[in-house]
Amino acid sequence: MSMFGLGRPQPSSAEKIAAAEQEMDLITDMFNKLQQACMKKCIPREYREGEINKAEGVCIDRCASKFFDVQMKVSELLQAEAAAKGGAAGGGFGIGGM
Amino acid sequence: MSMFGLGRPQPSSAEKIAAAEQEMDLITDMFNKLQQACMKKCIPREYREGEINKAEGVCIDRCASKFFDVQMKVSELLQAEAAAKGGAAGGGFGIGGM
Amino acid sequence: MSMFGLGRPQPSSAEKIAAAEQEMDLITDMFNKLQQACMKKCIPREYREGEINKAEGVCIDRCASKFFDVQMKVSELLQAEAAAKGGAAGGGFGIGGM
Amino acid sequence: MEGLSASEQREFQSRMERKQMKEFMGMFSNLVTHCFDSCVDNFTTKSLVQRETDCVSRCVQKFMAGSERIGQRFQEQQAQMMNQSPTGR
Amino acid sequence: MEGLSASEQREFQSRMERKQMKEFMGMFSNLVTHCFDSCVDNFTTKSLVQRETDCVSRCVQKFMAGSERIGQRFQEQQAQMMNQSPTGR
Amino acid sequence: MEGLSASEQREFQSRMERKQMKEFMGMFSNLVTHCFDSCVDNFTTKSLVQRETDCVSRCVQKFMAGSERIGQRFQEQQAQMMNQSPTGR
Repeated sequence: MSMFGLGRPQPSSAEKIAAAEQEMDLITDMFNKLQQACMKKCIPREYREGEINKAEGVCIDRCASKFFDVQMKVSELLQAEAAAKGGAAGGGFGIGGM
Repeated sequence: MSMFGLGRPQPSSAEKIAAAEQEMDLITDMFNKLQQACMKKCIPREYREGEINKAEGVCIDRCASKFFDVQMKVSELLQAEAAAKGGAAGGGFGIGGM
Repeated sequence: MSMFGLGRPQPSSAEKIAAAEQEMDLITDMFNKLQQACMKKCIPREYREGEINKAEGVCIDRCASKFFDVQMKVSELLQAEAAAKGGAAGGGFGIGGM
Repeated sequence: MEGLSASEQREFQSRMERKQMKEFMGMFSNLVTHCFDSCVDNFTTKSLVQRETDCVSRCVQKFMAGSERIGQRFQEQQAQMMNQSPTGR
Repeated sequence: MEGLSASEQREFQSRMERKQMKEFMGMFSNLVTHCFDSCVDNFTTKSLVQRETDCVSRCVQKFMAGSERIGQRFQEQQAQMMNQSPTGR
Repeated sequence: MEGLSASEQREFQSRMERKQMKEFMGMFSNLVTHCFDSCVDNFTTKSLVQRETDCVSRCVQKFMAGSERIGQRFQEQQAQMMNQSPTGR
């Protein structure tokens, strides 16, 4: 938003803090979603023991890796769509490469 | 919430902005809920093709219409309940007819 | 978060309001979660009648009681874990005994 | 709460009002979603049929009744918890 | 909205922009979660296999198409509701 | 982050602390809900029976262990992503 920074020469303190906060929020949200998704896929809900066994651990590692892949793929597709639609706006999502 | 506006002669800037913001939030929330509900009802999760086919499109249109009906019905029932309970407070929900 | 109050002699107004607000938020959130959980466990989704029948009512009462037990148990376990890890930080969750 | 000055109390109060409105909105949209999801499954018509409308009415009625009952239990628990707590909260 | 002064409008606008960004973020994370949940179920490999990648692409495409269609219906409803309301809202 | 002045950093820090508390609250209530939902299904008694209490303990333990493991993977991904990004973020 406010592409190229035109019209607003300097972001105010409040704006910079809000931007940094939003970046944190996205990261937190993504972590929560990843956790929910992979607990659901990898941990059976019977809770017969409290430890993560080997198979569950491996499942979590791969699940996290695939979740990350999906994140990248979705980001790519949305950026391609934005580029196709908005022209110059491609890449405008740009939060840490997402 | 300050029925009849007594006690607070003029809403402050902050209050007016907060009210406008809240109205936006409700609309956004309702759109998100509608979308989730109708995607769930109308779009099978197998994703064998990327397009919305004719049957899915018709389902979405009717689903959105019925979701809207439910919204109206629930709003009506809550207002009737509030009127029965609180007397004068009936209609106090009053955000854009909801 | 600022254990023992050292370093910050007096919390500011904004901080005190934020703390009181956060306590309210937690209570509201817990109520919502309790409600969702117990409606799901006790109320069948067919809606053949509008009243809560006797069995449903008893189920709700016991469900609320057990939900509360789980809350206490989880709180206990997290505090024990925090105490084991962080030493002095045990009990730092401390919102109304949770 | 006890540690707040009068003006802090006022600010807190006004925030709580906004929050209550927000809570009400959230409850409303959850109720709509839940009753829609439970009662509507037929998309051969554009408007609700009688059976669906009746189901929505009962759903709302039951939700409100359940909500009230759960609210009572919740308040009893809150009161009990405050009495147990060593600091009197 | 009509009752806001120019400076209030500006403040409101700037909040709306932040909110839009937040909305976009929320949509993004829901989309990732939904398509992951729908398309990925095999954890014998560390990276997505072709079948999963293709499923994610179709999932995103279909979500966007569905979202657009639902958005159209929603706007029609909003417009209709404002015309019906006695105060013209 | 790098563009913030010292006082902006302080304000940001204090917000982050509140946010962390909020996050912790959210985690707590999700954990309660999840373990309740997974472990409690019998409403012939008013208090948890031993089997349910044990299940809740294992549920919490497993959730924390899973959470830690997922956290490690997540941090590795974040680090990797920052190295890949052309602007070094």
